[in-house]
Amino acid sequence: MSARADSLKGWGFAAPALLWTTAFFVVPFVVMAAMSLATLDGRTLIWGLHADNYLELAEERYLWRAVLVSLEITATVTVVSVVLAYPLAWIIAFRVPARWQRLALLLAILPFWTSYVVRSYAWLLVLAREGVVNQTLMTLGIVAEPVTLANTRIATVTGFVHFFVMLLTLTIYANLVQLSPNYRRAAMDLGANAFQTFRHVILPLTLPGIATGAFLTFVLCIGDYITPQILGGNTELTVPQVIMVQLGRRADFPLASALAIVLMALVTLAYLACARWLRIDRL
Amino acid sequence: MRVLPWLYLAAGFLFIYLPVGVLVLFSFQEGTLPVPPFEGPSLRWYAEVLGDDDLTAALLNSVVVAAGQGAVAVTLGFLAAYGLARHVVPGTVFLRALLIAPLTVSYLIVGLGLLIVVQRAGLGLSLWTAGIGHVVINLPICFAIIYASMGAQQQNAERAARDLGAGEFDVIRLVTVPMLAPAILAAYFLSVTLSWDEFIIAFLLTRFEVTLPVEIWSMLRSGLSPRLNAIGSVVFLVSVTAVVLAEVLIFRRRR
Amino acid sequence: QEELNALVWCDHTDPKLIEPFEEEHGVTVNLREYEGTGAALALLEQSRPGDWDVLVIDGIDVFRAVEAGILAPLPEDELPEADFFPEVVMKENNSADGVTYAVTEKFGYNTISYNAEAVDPADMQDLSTVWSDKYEGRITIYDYYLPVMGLAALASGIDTADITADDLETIGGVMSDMRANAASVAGVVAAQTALATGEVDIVVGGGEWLTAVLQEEQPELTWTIPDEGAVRWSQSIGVLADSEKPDLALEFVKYIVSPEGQARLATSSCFWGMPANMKAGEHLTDAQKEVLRWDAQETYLANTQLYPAPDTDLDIEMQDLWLETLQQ
Amino acid sequence: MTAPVTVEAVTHRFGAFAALSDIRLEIAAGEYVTLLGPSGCGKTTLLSVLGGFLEPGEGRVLIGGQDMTHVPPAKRPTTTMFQDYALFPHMSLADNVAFGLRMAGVGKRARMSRAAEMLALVGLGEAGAKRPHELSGGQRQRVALARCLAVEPEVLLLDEPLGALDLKLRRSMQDELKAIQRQVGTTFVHVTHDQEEAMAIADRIVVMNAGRIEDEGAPRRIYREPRTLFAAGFMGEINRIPARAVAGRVETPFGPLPATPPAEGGALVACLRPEAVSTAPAAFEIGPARVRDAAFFGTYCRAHLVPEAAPDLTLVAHLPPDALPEEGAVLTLHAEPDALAVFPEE
Amino acid sequence: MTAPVTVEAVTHRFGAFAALSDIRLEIAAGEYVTLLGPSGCGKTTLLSVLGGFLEPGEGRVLIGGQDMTHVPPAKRPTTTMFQDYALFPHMSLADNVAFGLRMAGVGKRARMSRAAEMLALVGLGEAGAKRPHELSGGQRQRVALARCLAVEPEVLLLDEPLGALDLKLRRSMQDELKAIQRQVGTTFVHVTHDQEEAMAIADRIVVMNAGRIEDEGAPRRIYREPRTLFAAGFMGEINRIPARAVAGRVETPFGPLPATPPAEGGALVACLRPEAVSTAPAAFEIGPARVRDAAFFGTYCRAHLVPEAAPDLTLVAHLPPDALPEEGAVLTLHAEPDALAVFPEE
Ligand SMILES: Nc1ncnc2c1ncn2[C@@H]1O[C@H](COP(=O)(O)OP(=O)(O)OP(=O)(O)O)[C@@H](O)[C@H]1O
Ligand SMILES: Nc1ncnc2c1ncn2[C@@H]1O[C@H](COP(=O)(O)OP(=O)(O)OP(=O)(O)O)[C@@H](O)[C@H]1O
Ligand SMILES: NCCCCNCCCN
Ligand SMILES: [Mg+2]
Ligand SMILES: [Mg+2]
Repeated sequence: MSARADSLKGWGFAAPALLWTTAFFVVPFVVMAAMSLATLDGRTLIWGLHADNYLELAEERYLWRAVLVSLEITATVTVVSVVLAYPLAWIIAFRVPARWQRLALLLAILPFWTSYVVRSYAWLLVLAREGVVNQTLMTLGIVAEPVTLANTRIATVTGFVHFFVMLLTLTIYANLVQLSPNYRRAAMDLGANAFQTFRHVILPLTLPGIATGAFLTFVLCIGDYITPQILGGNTELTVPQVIMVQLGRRADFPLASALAIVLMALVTLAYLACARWLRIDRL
Repeated sequence: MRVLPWLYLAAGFLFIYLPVGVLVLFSFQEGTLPVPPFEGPSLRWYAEVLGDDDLTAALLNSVVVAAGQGAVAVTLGFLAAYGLARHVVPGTVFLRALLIAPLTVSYLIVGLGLLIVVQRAGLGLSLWTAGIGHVVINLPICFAIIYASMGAQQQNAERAARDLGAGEFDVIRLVTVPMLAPAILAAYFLSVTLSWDEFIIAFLLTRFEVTLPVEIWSMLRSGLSPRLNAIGSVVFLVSVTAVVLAEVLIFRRRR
Repeated sequence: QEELNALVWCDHTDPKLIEPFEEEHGVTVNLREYEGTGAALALLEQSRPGDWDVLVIDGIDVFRAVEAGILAPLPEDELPEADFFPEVVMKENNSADGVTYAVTEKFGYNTISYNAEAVDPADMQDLSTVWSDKYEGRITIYDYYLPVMGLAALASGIDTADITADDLETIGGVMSDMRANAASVAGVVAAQTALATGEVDIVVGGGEWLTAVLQEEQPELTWTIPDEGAVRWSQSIGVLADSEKPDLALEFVKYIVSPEGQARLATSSCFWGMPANMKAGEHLTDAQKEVLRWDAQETYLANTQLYPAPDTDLDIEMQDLWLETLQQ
Repeated sequence: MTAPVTVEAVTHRFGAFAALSDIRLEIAAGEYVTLLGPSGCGKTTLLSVLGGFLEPGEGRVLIGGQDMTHVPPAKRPTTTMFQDYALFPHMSLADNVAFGLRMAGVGKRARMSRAAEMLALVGLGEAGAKRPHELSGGQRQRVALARCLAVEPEVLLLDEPLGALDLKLRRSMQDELKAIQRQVGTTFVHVTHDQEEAMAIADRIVVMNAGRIEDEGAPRRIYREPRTLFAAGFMGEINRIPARAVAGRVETPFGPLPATPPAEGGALVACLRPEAVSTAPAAFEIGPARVRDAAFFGTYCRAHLVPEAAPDLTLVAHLPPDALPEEGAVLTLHAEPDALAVFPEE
Repeated sequence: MTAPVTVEAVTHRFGAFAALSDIRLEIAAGEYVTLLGPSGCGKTTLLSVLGGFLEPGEGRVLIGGQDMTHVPPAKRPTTTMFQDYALFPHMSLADNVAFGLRMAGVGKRARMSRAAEMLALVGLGEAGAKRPHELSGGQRQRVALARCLAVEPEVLLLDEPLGALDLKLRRSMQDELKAIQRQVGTTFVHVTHDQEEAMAIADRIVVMNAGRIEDEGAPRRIYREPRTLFAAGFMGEINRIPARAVAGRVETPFGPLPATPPAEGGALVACLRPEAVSTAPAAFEIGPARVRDAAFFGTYCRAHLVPEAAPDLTLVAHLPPDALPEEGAVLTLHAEPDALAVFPEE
C-alpha cells in the first residue's frame, strides 16, 4: 500500500472522532470566543469585535473578585490535596501488603460513587452547626460553642479536597508502584534513611505524576460549579458561579463567554506552569 | 513511629467516608430533617423516593444517556486510536492533541459552548444534546486509553493476521477488538461513570427530560429532606454494586 | 399523548399539583423551572416559536412580557377573579390597554424568618436591629435580589415602587451592612437548612414560603412582618402568544386558579404561599390555613408593598449591585 | 511449496536515515538463509520488505520470479513468523493455526483437521484446545511455526524467532527448526544477531552492517575467511594484530606473514581467532607470552596473554581444557599462517 | 575493605513455598563467588538475605564475623548492584556515584572528587555530568558498579549484573568486573544463570536448585566432576547414557565402565560432555556411529550421531572444526573413561 493510501485510510478511521470533536467542541469554542466579543443592547445581541465584556471584567469589582476567589480556592485545594494525598498513596503503596492494596484503593473510590451533587450536600450536613464535626469538637471539649463551618470557604475547600484527595491518591499511587522497587532499595542500601530516600529519590521521580495530578485538580476545581454553590454559602462567588448567574438570571451570553475565556486562560497558565513535567496524553 | 502510618491511613479513610456515612445514616431518619439528633431508623424516605416518578424517570434517563454516549465515545475513540496508531497519518501529533484537548477544558466551558451553538442553530435541548456533550468529554478519555494500549504486541498480531490473508475489517473484528477488549471495556466503564455523575453539561443542555444529577439538584433546591439522603444512598448502593460487578467480571479476568 | 410545556417557578413542579390536571385531560405537562424574570425572558427568546405554552411570572414583570409581545390575551370572563383577594387581582399589572394577559395565582411575603428561641422576637419588628451587630454571623440573606433590595429600600424609607437608579447608593449602603453581618447568602434549601440546623437564626427575605414546610417539626421557626413593612410577592400565570395549543393552555390556567388547583399550589412542596383565590380556603385544612396565617392576610396586605419592578436598565444595575454586595 | 527470492538494488530510508542501502540478494528455492548483523543494521527492515509490510523506496523484490514489490502481505506467497510470535491470545491454538485457512475461506472441518496436522508436526498434537498463555516459550514458538506452515507459504520469514528463549532451549529449537525446514522444503529467511545460531542453522549467512551487506556465503567460509574486518569481528572473538604493508609483504610485530597485503602503504590489521592460537608448534611463531589471567570455560581455558614481542598487545587464546595456565607463566605461542586474515585498518 | 560471609542454616519461606532451604555457605574475605542456578531457584532471595532486604525465617547471616541477620541494609557493610542498575535517572552520573557518600554526610567537594575517581576507575572519567539515559547498557552497569564501590563496601552483591547485555558486551564486562575485583579486593557475590559467565569469573561457583545448594567448588571441579546429575546438566550440554549397576560395575550399552556405581541395583546415567566424545582412540570405546547431521560452529563442528550399539540414542559430539563430517558417514567414537560421570537416575 502506498504511503498516500495508508494515510487516507488512517484519516478515514479517525474522521468520525475528529468531526465530532470539531463540530461539538472546536466550533462551539470558536463561537463562544466570538460571542465573548459581542455585546448586548438590551436583549439584542450585537456581534462584532467589542471589548465591552472584557472591560467590564476589569471594571466590575465582583467580576475580577470572582477570578481572585477562584484562583485562591483552587490553589488552596491543589496544595492541600497533594499534601494530604501523597502520604496516603505512600502508605497504600509501601505499607499495606500487596494483596490488600487493590482493596484499599477500591475502598477509597467507593464513596465517590454517590452522586456528586449528593456528596456536596452530605458535606453540608457534616459541617452544620449541629453536624457531626461540631458535635465531636464539643464532646472533646475543643470548642465550647459550635463553629460556623458550613457555607464558608472552608466548606468549599473541604468538599473539593475530599474529592481530589481520592483522585490524587490514585494517580500518585500509580506513580509510586511503577517505580522500580530497586530505587528505594538502592537508596537505603547506600545509607539513606526513609526521609532521605523520599526527599532525594522518590519525590523527584514522582514529580511528573504529581504535576499531572495537580494540573488535573486545577482544571476540574477551577471549573466546578456545584461545590462552591452548595457549600460556599454564596458569600463569595467563583467564576463558574458568576457564569451561571449571567446565564440563568440574565442570559448574558457574551459576558458569560468572556468569563469562560478567562477561565480557559487560567487553565492554560496552569498548564504552562507545570508543562515541564506534564504528559497530557497520560492524563 | 510504626503506628503513625496506620493512624494516618485510618484518618484518611475516616475523612473519605465521613460524608457518605452521615448521608446514609440520616437516610433512615424518621423526622423531616436529616440532622442530629437521629430518630429512627425508618424506611419512609426510601418508600417515598422509590415511588417518585420523576426520580425514576431521571434514573432511567441517566442510564440511557450514560450507556448510549459511552457506546458512541468508545466507538469513535477506538476508530480514531486505530487510525492514528496503525496508519501513518501526517500531523498525527496535532490530531492527537486535538482529540485530547477537551480533557483540559472545564466541563462548564464545553457545556456553555454547546449551549450557545445549539441555541444559535435553533435546535432544541434534550437528552440527545446532553449525550452529545458527554461524548465530547469522554471521547478523549476513550481515545487515550485505547491508544495507549495499542502496543507493539497487538500490532504484531495484527500484522500476522494480515500476513495470513485477513482484510482490514477481519483484522479489526477478529484480532484488534478482541485483544483490546480489556482496554475498550475499561474505557466504556469509565465514560459511563463520568456521564452518570456529570451535572453541569446535563444541566445546561437538557430541558424537560433530565438526568439524575439534574433532578437531584432541583430536589436539593426545593428543600432539605431525608429524601435526598435516601436517593443518594440508593444511587450509592446501585453504583457500588455496579463497580463490584465490573471489578469481578471485567478486571479480575484481566489478571 | 398531547404535551403542554410550561415555564414556571418551582412550586408548580409538585406532582400533587400537576397530576390531577394531566389525568383529567389525558395530557403530559412538561415543566421547566426558573428563578428570576430575566432568565425566563432569555429562555423564551432563545426558544423556537411554539416551544412554550404557559408562563408563570412575577406579577410585577407581566408588563415586560406583554411589551415583548409574548403573551396572548386571556378571556377575562372565564377567570374567577371575583373570588380573589381584591388586593392581589392587580388589574393594572396583569393587563395593558384594557386587554388581560395574565392572572394572579399566588402571593406571599419576603420578610424576616427567624428562630424564636434564639433571637428576641421584639428585635425582629425593627429592620435596623434585624441586621445589626447584635446578630452578626447569625443571619442568612435570601439569594434573590429583588425582594432583598426591596426590604433594604423599605428600611431606608423608600417605597419599592419608587426605586430609581439614584436610590441605589442608599440601598447599597443598607445591603452592605446587611451583608457584613450575614454568615451566608442562600437559596431556598440552603436557607432552610441554615435555619433548621441552627446555622443561623435569621433569614432576611424569608417568609411563609421558607418556614411553612418546617412548621410541624420546628414550631420555633417563624416569621414576621416588621414595623417598616415588608415586600409582597405575587405570581401571575398566562398563555404564550405563539402556543400551538392555546385551548389546552387556557384549561391549565383555569385549573391553576380554580379553588382545588389553588389549594394545591398554596401548599406545594417547593414553597407554600397564599392562594390568590379565596375559595381555595374551602380545600385547605385548618392547620394549613394556620400555617399560611390565612386570617392575618388583611393586615399583612395592608403593611406590605409589591416587589420593586425595575425596567431593563435599572434591573441590570440592580443585579450588578447585588453581585457587588455578595463579593464584598 | 518453495520459491526463490531476488532482491534487486533495494534502498529504504526512514526520513533521511538509510536503513537499507542498495541491497542485492539471490536466495534459491528451498535454501535456509540467515540475515546476521548487529542491532539496528536493518535486518528487520529487509525482512519487512520481503514480507510486504514495507514498500522499499527504491528497488524490486521478486518471489518465484514475479515482481512482488507492491503486493500487500496478504497476497504474497510469504509468511512471517514474528519475534514475539504474535499468537492471538484470545484464540485456541487450533484456531490460531487455522486462522490463515479461515481467511482463505476453507471450511471449518477442513481447516481444523489441517490445524491438527500442523500441530502434530510441531509436536503439539494434543494441545489444540489450549490458549497461548498456557504454553512455554518454546511451545509458543512451535505454534507460531505451525500457523505459518499451515498456509503453505513458499517463503517463510522468521524475525529473531529464538531471541526470547534461553540458551539451552534455543539450541534445541535451532535443531528443530532446521529439521522442519528439511521436511517441508520451504525457503527460510531467518533474522538473527547471534552468530552461533546463524552458523548452526544456515545454508548461507548474509552478514549485514549499517544497512549494507558486508559478506555472504557458507557459515564456514565466513567464519574462516571473512571478506571484511567487520564480518571477521562479528562472527566471533578476534585478536587484532596491527600490521603494515611493506614491500608487498605483511609485517607484524611477530614477523612477516606470507599473505599479499590488501592495500599498499596503509595500516593493516591481522585477525587471529583465539582458538587458532596454540602452544603446539606451527608455521607462524608469536613467541613467548606471559599469562595475565586464565579461566576455565568448560571446553577450553580462556587466557589473556601479553606477548613479549608486542607488550602493548593482549592476546586472547583458547587453550586446551586439561591444564589451566598459571598466572605469570610464560608460554610460547604459535598459529597457522592461513588462520590469519589481513584487512586494511578501518 | 573486605570481609568474610557466613550463611548459617538459612531457610526462608514465602507462604508455604520454601524459596531457601537450609542454606549453609562460607565465603572467604576477598573471594569471588557466583550463585548459579535456573530461574526461580532462590538466587535473588539468597542475595536479598545477604543484603538485608529480606529477613530470613530461620538461620543467621554473619558478615565479618558479626551477626547481621537483623541489621537493615543501610547499616550493613554490603552494597547491592541491582539487575536493572537502579541508577537515579534524575541525577548526573557524578551525583549518582556520590549519593552514598552524601548520605554519609561527606562534604560536597570530598564526595565529588571521590565520585570522579570512581568514575575514572570504571573508565567513565569524562562523563560525570551526563545523565543515565544518555549511556549504553554497558556504561550504565559501570556507573552502578562505581556507585557501589564509592562507599567502600566489604561485600559487594551483584544480582545478574550482566543479564541485560548482549553476549559480546557481556564477555568483555566479565573481564572488567573480575579485573576491578582484583584491584579493590572486596568480596563479590554474583548471581547469574549463565554457566559460562560463572565459569569465566568465579573463584567458586555455588550451584543452586529449588532453594538448595546442589554443589559448590571451583569452576573446573564442578564442570568436570559435578556432585549431582543436576549440576552436571546445568553446567553444560551432556549426553546421558543409560547404565545399570551390575555386580559392582557400571554396565553401559557400550560396555562396562571402570567406575564404582553410586547405588546398587537401580538405573544409572552416565554423563558424557560433547567435547569429550572424540574420533581419536581412547580407553572407552563407543564404537561406530552414523552422522545424522553436523554443523560448523566456528571453534568446532557440532554433530548428532546415532551409535550402532544403541540406535535409540543420539549423541552430540563436538568434533574438530577442520572437517565437517558428512551426513550418513560412519565414525568410530571414543572417550576417556574418567570423562564419564555416573549418577543414579532421577
Ligand atoms: N519506522 C521507523 N522510523 C525511523 N527509523 C526506523 C524505523 N524503523 C527502523 N528504523 C531505524 O532503521 C534502522 C534499522 O532498523 P531495523 O529494525 O531493521 O534493525 P534490526 O537490524 O532489525 O535491529 P534489531 O536487531 O535491534 O532488531 C535502525 O537504526 C532503526 O532505528
Ligand atoms: N515476594 C515473594 N512472594 C512469593 N514468592 C516469591 C517472592 N519472591 C520470590 N518468590 C518465589 O521464590 C522463588 C525464588 O525466587 P528468586 O527471585 O530468588 O529466584 P531467582 O533464582 O532469583 O530466579 P531468577 O533467575 O528468575 O531471578 C521463586 O519461585 C519465586 O516465585
Ligand atoms: N424558587 C424559590 C421561590 C421562593 C419564593 N419566592 C417567590 C417569588 C415569586 N415569584
Ligand atoms: Mg529487528
Ligand atoms: Mg533473580
